[in-house]
Amino acid sequence: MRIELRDTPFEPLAELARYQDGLATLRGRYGATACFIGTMRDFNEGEAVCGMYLEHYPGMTERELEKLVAEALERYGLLEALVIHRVGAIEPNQPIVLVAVWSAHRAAAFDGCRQIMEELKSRAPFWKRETLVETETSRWVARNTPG
Amino acid sequence: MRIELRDTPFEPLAELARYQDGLATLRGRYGATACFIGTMRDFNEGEAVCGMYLEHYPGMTERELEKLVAEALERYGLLEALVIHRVGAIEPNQPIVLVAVWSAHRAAAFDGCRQIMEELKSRAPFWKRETLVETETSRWVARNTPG
Amino acid sequence: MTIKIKYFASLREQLGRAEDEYPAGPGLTVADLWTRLWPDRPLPPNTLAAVNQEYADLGRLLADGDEVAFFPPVTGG
Amino acid sequence: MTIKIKYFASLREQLGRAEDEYPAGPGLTVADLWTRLWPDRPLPPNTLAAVNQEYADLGRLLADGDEVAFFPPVTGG
Repeated sequence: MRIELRDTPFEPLAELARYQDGLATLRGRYGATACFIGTMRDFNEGEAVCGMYLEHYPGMTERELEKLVAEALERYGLLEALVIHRVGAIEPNQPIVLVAVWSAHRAAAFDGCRQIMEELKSRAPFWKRETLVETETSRWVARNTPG
Repeated sequence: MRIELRDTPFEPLAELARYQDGLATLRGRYGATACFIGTMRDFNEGEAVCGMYLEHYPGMTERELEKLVAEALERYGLLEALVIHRVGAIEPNQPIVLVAVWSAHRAAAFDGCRQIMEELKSRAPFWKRETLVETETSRWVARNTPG
Repeated sequence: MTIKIKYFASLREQLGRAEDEYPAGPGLTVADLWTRLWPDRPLPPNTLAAVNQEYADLGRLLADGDEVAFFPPVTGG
Repeated sequence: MTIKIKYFASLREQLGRAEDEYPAGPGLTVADLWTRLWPDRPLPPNTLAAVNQEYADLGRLLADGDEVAFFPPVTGG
């Protein structure tokens, strides 16, 4: 498994392709790949948003991600997992997070990918501060909505 | 939405990237992309498999896919969907199906992507015939397992 | 003035043919059509039917020009 | 012989500081630590705590060298 934090924009599909190319020993063993990409929208809670800053807790964020991905691998018997998450300044339409998992069968892939996203949303120490278009002020996002 | 059948190998991540590049009017509106890629394994029901042939019902297969994707778009309020499915001769480790959906929020994306796959598995007229390594004979896959 | 019939996958192989034609007639259902075509062969369990490329019950009444298909459970994806 | 404290996000801004230090002592819990550092400020509701980069209860006993963090609900992904 690989967990990465990035402080500059990344291309989820290119990352995914590159990572999968490296999974030579799994060729022919995985029948299912599920992935999720979270992208910054230009609106939130009814207001236009023009920018975001993602704060994190260096050290703990990586540890928590590693734990929650390992839990999903174990629970669903996944073969592999990749998580990339942005930190720092983000603009609308830029990717925030990529989660991808590989497994023999589809149910495990769907369940595992979703569990990683839900656990990431509820446990991984990231905090979003978004800048509103109208007032040019920024506000902390209060909490994640349940999935 | 786009539904495609392909009789030659395709690259799901490149297709996905290309399709998403064309979604200019959705930029900033989607916060969630969920995708699933089904890949041919080199084993099934405990036996080594070296090849597969995917038969379909030209006309009905496309119609059924269009219906089931439209149902998911409607039910979950998805913004867009892309489905590509192979037909013809397939080798282990080659992609069989790509499903990708775009939505504002993650729950709809996860649910919609999964519903499309489950409906496709249970309704879309495709039939797999796989060739076994040991006996060099081929057999029809009897039925899809529930997801 | 005919109905066109298609068979797919393992059913096509068991029957040894991919297509048939049969004269349309009043009151003919999908089940009737099978029995007329294959009087010595009960419809295999789990066989699915479609009329004009949409899933149909075996009791569905057929009309001139309909395309009927019989096939085993689907295994795509 | 100290405990290192970190604050994040909106809590960091409300407090006007990102880090603190406090002398370790016997029987000191995470909740005690907050009260000693901020006697006039009750811990904001929903505040989360971590000790040595793992989530911890407020009743968790602290030891010399521990790193304690206080932060609001997380909003990543």
